[in-house]
Amino acid sequence: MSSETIQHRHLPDRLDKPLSAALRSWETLLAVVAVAIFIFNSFASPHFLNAWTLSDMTFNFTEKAIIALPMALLIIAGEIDLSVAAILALSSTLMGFAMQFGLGTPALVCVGIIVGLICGAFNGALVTGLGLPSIVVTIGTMSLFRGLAFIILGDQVYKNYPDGFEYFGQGYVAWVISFELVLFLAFAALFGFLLHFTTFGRRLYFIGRNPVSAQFSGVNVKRMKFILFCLTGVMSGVASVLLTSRLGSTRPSIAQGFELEAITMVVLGGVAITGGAGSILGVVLAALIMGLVTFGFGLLNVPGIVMSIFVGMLLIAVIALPILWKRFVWVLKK
Amino acid sequence: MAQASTISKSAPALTLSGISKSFPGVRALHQVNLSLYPGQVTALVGENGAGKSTLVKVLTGIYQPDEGAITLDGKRVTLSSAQTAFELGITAIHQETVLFDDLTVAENIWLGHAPRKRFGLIDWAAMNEKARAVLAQMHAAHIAPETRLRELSIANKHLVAVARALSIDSRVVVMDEPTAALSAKEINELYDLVALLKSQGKAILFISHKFDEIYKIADRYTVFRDGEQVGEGHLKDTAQNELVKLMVGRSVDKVFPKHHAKIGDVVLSVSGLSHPTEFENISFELHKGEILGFYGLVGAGRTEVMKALFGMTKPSAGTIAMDDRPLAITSAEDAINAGIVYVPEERGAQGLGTGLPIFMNVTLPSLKRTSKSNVLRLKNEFDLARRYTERLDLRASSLSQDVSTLSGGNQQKVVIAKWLAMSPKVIILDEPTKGIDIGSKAAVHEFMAQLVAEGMAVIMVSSEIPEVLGMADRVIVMREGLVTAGFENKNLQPETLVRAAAGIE
Amino acid sequence: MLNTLLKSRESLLAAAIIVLIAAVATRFPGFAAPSSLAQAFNDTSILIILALAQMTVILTRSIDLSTASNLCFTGMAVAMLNKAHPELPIVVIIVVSLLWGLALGAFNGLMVWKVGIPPIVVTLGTLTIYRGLTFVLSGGAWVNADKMSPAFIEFQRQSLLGIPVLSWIALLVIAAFWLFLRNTKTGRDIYAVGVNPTAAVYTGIDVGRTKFIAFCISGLVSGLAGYLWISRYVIASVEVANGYELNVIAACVIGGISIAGGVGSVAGAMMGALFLGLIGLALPVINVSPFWQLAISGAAILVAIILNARGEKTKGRLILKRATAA
Amino acid sequence: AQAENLKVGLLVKSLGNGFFDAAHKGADNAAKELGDTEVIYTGPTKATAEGQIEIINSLIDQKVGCIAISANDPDAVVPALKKAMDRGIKVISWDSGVNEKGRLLHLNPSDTGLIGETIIKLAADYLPDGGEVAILSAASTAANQNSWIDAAKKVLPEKFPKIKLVDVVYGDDDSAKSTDVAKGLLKAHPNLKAIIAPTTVGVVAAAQVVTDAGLIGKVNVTGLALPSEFKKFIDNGASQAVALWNPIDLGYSATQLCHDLTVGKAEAKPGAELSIGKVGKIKLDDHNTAAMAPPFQFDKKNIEEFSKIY
Ligand SMILES: Nc1ncnc2c1ncn2[C@@H]1O[C@H](COP(=O)(O)OP(=O)(O)OP(=O)(O)O)[C@@H](O)[C@H]1O
Ligand SMILES: Nc1ncnc2c1ncn2[C@@H]1O[C@H](COP(=O)(O)OP(=O)(O)OP(=O)(O)O)[C@@H](O)[C@H]1O
Ligand SMILES: [Mg+2]
Ligand SMILES: [Mg+2]
Repeated sequence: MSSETIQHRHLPDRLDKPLSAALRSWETLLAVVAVAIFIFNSFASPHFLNAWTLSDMTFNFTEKAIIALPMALLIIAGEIDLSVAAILALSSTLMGFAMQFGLGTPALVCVGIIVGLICGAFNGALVTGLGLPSIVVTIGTMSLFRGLAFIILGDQVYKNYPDGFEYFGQGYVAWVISFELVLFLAFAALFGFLLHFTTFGRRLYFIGRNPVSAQFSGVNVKRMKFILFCLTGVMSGVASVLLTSRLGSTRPSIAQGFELEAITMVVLGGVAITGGAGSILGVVLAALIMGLVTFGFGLLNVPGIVMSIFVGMLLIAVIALPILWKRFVWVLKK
Repeated sequence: MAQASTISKSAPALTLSGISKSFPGVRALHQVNLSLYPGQVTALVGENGAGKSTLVKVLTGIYQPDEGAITLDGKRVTLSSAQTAFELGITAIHQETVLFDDLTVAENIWLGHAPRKRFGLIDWAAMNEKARAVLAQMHAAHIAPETRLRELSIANKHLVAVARALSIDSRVVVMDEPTAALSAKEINELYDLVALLKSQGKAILFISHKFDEIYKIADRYTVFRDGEQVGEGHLKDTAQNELVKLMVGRSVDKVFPKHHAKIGDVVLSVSGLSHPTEFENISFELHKGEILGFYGLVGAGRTEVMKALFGMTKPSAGTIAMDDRPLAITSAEDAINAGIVYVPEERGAQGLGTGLPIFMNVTLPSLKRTSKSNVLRLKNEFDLARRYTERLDLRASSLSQDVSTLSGGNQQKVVIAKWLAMSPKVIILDEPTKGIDIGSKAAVHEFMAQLVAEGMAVIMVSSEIPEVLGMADRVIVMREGLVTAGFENKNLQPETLVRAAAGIE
Repeated sequence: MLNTLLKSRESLLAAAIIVLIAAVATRFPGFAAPSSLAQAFNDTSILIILALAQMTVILTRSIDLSTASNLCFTGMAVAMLNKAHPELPIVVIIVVSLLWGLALGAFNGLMVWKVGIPPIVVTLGTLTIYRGLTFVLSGGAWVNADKMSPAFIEFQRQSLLGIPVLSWIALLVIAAFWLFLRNTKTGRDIYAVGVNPTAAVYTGIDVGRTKFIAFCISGLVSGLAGYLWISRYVIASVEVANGYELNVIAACVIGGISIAGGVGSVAGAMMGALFLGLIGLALPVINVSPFWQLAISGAAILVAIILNARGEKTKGRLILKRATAA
Repeated sequence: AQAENLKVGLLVKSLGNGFFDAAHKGADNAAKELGDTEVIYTGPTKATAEGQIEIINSLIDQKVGCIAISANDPDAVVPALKKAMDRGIKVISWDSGVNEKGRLLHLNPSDTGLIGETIIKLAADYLPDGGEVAILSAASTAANQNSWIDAAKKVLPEKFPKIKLVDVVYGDDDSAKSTDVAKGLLKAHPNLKAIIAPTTVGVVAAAQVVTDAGLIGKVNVTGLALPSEFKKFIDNGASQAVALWNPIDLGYSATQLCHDLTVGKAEAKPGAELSIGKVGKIKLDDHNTAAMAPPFQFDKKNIEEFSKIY
């Protein structure tokens, strides 16, 4: 067979225009939802459109959202970490423990982050080393890590953190712009870059879609997953520094239920729970939406649990609508 | 022969007319017609992606056609679900093995129509008994109905799939590339089975890319091209090259192109490679510009050896050296860095990032080259992907198409393109043309010839003797985890290979 | 024979339970007394039936995070019904709890089946929705013991042949699940869908519908558990069983139910729940500090899943004669 | 409500708790009396500090005049409350206190020492020969419970030498968990004579466990209980007597204090004597803490009457 007889077909890069694809994307939908809630809030409460109010609002989500960022990568890679809140509690406890020995603020931050790293590495080692499903492993470690915090601290409290420590959770970079918000946005940019513009991020999608074939293509799946668990641990440590600083004290019961909220942000942000799809922009928008909903309703003194109905419905609706819409269009075409 | 023609005049058991089926962006079937006659085997041929498997899914109620009519025994039917099709007596052995690893053999056969006791409860004893009977009828009594399917070899799993199709009194049996995963002995048993079904008056649709077997067992043929039916007739009136022409739109004369690469120095030398359970003491040398064939029956352990060379499993002993330097390969990454790449046997599960676009699949191992200090450069990626996919004549709508929507053969091309882009020193092709149409097969072989001409070394694992004889310079035969023979491919006879593979002296 | 017995997950777990009981008994002999063990079974009954329901869902490669919220919502509903109409017979309460739970489970199932949302997402949503609705229904108020009728509270405590009704209910549910999962077409479909969904479609099983049924069962049982829970702890509030869904899943995991679907047995789920329940009951008895209990149960979960994974590792194909002989 | 109305945020540990609902009633009564005050009754669903902080932030932004908090954690809410004070909001704590830095004053429902003594006395009164008792508390972080338990431990050796405290366990104010730990107590201490639960949730759970275990008459349950919730167990004999203060008065007093502080009628400083409307007067100690009233005991004689009130 000679090559002249073959007419090579030209393969275009893509069929649809990037812009129209972007307009139809999940992120657009989320942005519309966020704007709608924002407008609703401004009409519903006279106190909403106020720089300080908006600034206070961000505290409702920044710490959870900081955990949601690495969680998004982890879920894209087909894993999950339910132990993040427990890591946060343990790392806060050990920070408090270290403080008793007179460590200064920078050292305490290191302790918090390193404890997070160790916990993450422990999860990662169990998942990648023994090949256990992460949901199962982290159900176990969520009890273990928080349990360790209880063993260390019992019914006691660590407080009187050193001067300067309160800045992380209570400080403002400028005017109403809090340190937590700036840190979150910086991390969001960093994770966005990592996921969407680097080879690391690209490989993540492959791992999420088909880990076996990724491995057969030379991707070191175990190492990458291990790194992701460590990253999630580290970011839980960072969140721990923020929360501990914001509360000014540590008890082993802090951050109860953070894991499900962080996961809700990730899923609402359009990250496929089955792995292999999702974006950081979506997660950021989802975090913002959750902040807008919880704080906006809070201003109206709607009980938190009623807001959670709203968040739950939003989660289901925002995921159901595109599916139903596509189906509707398909039926119309026929 | 007179008998055959009277049968063909008899009413068709099943008729499809004007069937169309589209997926977003792809027209898989367009106004196709097909008739299946009782007691006859109709072969369905066509290139990869011609729409054969799609038709099977329409026939078995898995897909609903966009338009067209299906008539069974003169009555119009709607196959609203797989269950309906099954109840109407249409059974299929699908291209992908679709069985349940964690259920028993008996359940795999009887799921959905299991024998019941009082209150509609499943009668396990009766189910096992009946399963035993069906398996015995197929000369597969060695498979115990109570074993978990997971414990069977791939060939035996396939027999279970066949047993399921036989477990009801079907009118129509569809087989989508049933022999692709079987070895010679099992293939012959399958042919006997087809003959048996034929004699029972069932209408059989047989899909295959192997022309010799089509001519051996089929009575009629239907050819698909790009989702359309382009011809049908009796096989005895039609020569093979006519069929190929119908299929491809041109003639393919050289499936096994002669290659005249200069065989050079040893690139890869393997000695004493062993694994605790899969293989032992594997030694061979691979030269520059050489195609080294690995022949054996399915399950001989060739894939495991290749996986060890590629760093996917850990050998317990032995050394691998490249260009006389020892290699420590502990991961696929190491192997790729050393210049060894592997086109795996199961392309869906092991070769593709399903759900991701073609270009990303192609560039995955080459990211280091297309990116700048780990930052992606999309333009480089598209260029690279286009270069290699077009060279392999990939059939796709764009480079951003999801690979899982490609046909089997085209998926294989994506996997090969991915590795060609790496310009490796040694390329291992494990069953490279399994399930690939004749045109693409020729293209793949042509490519292998080009590769060795460029100085690459190729290991080709194949269970098809014509392919081995047509392409390999040397052949190594494996049986039960051991190398049993090695041959120069000069006047090598098929029987020699078969004997060595089966262990007959 | 011994080998296969040792390998089977259920027997490993049974052994672990016996070891656990024996260990506790060395420090506190009364724990191993039949009456005490019967009591422990009774105490674990609700977890057992929830684990069975959860298993059914997990078998289909799904997960139901909303069980505890369903339990809470249904429990509140029947408690309020009882408060408003103390004269209603207990049968009515049970039927209402079953139907109420079924409706909530069916909603989950419909979202999964008809809309095609991943189960974990749907139930993550309904986890908060159902608990929120409990608040809306009750206006946030609790229903206390003195607002419940004696029949409502006492039903599960009555003894039948020396065994409390609650234990009988658990035994009945265990038997029903065993029969259902093993000997009915739908039961086998549930396994098939989990083992290989594609193959299930090709075999004519409606995967979505099967998942729907699994969610309905989960809802039904969670509803029943709602009544049992409320009448057991004699208080209905929005906080009932908060976070309990993870205990239920942990019980399944310990019981060797594969989170990837298709693998798991009634005996496994039952023993997983018993194991977890026993740890919770035993630790206070042998005077372990309350602050150690969480870490210990976490460690126990990890050990159990590591052992399970060991048991699951296949040995390879042994194609070598030498390896086969060895 | 007019715009000029003074807004008081009555922030409780969690919504739905009968005790706090009663306090809400009292707060509304006070608002009605005062006329120009509006009560925002709010609280998280789950009794956590994080939940309370989110609400504190929203109260700040709603520009309430005063926040009256019963805290889930005496320390963790301090920074948020400080922020509130920085923005000109008066902050007091009541029922479950907040660290001095985070509030102007704390209104104890009763005297801590007195409560500690009362809960032991309730058990001791029915144990003339002494015996083993155990405490079933709320969360291990609950400030008020912890201080009462400490006070109780202090008076034990001198005043009740025959009573032996064998265990302190925590039910986290969760009925299921409280039930389980109460069961554990009975198993671990076969000679237990009384369970003291200084929490309205725990006491009900413990009484139910004792009833179920058929130990009525053998193990006496006592502690702090709402009469309306607990009447059943006084009636069936699982408990001889319990104590509590009037939560309605507590809510009423907190609201009164808030109002007076905000309009400048009162100032929170050590030694100050403040009026709490019809309930009377309180005197602040060195830590700006004051007790409202001594605990009140309920038994067979009076439970019927009080169960109709709260
Ligand atoms: N689910 C799907 N979604 C989108 N496109 C599809 C889908 N299934 C099949 N196709 C497309 O339909 C066409 C026909 O595919 P089909 O699998 O029927 O080919 P085939 O003839 O069986 O090929 P092969 O010989 O390789 O098995 C191909 O272009 C394929 O990409
Ligand atoms: N019964 C089985 N159960 C699970 N995996 C199997 C089974 N049989 C084979 N495999 C795996 O599937 C792959 C291909 O199997 P195959 O039967 O082709 O054997 P093989 O080792 O590849 O031998 P060869 O390549 O010589 O045919 C191998 O990775 C093998 O480990
Ligand atoms: Mg096909
Ligand atoms: Mg192979």
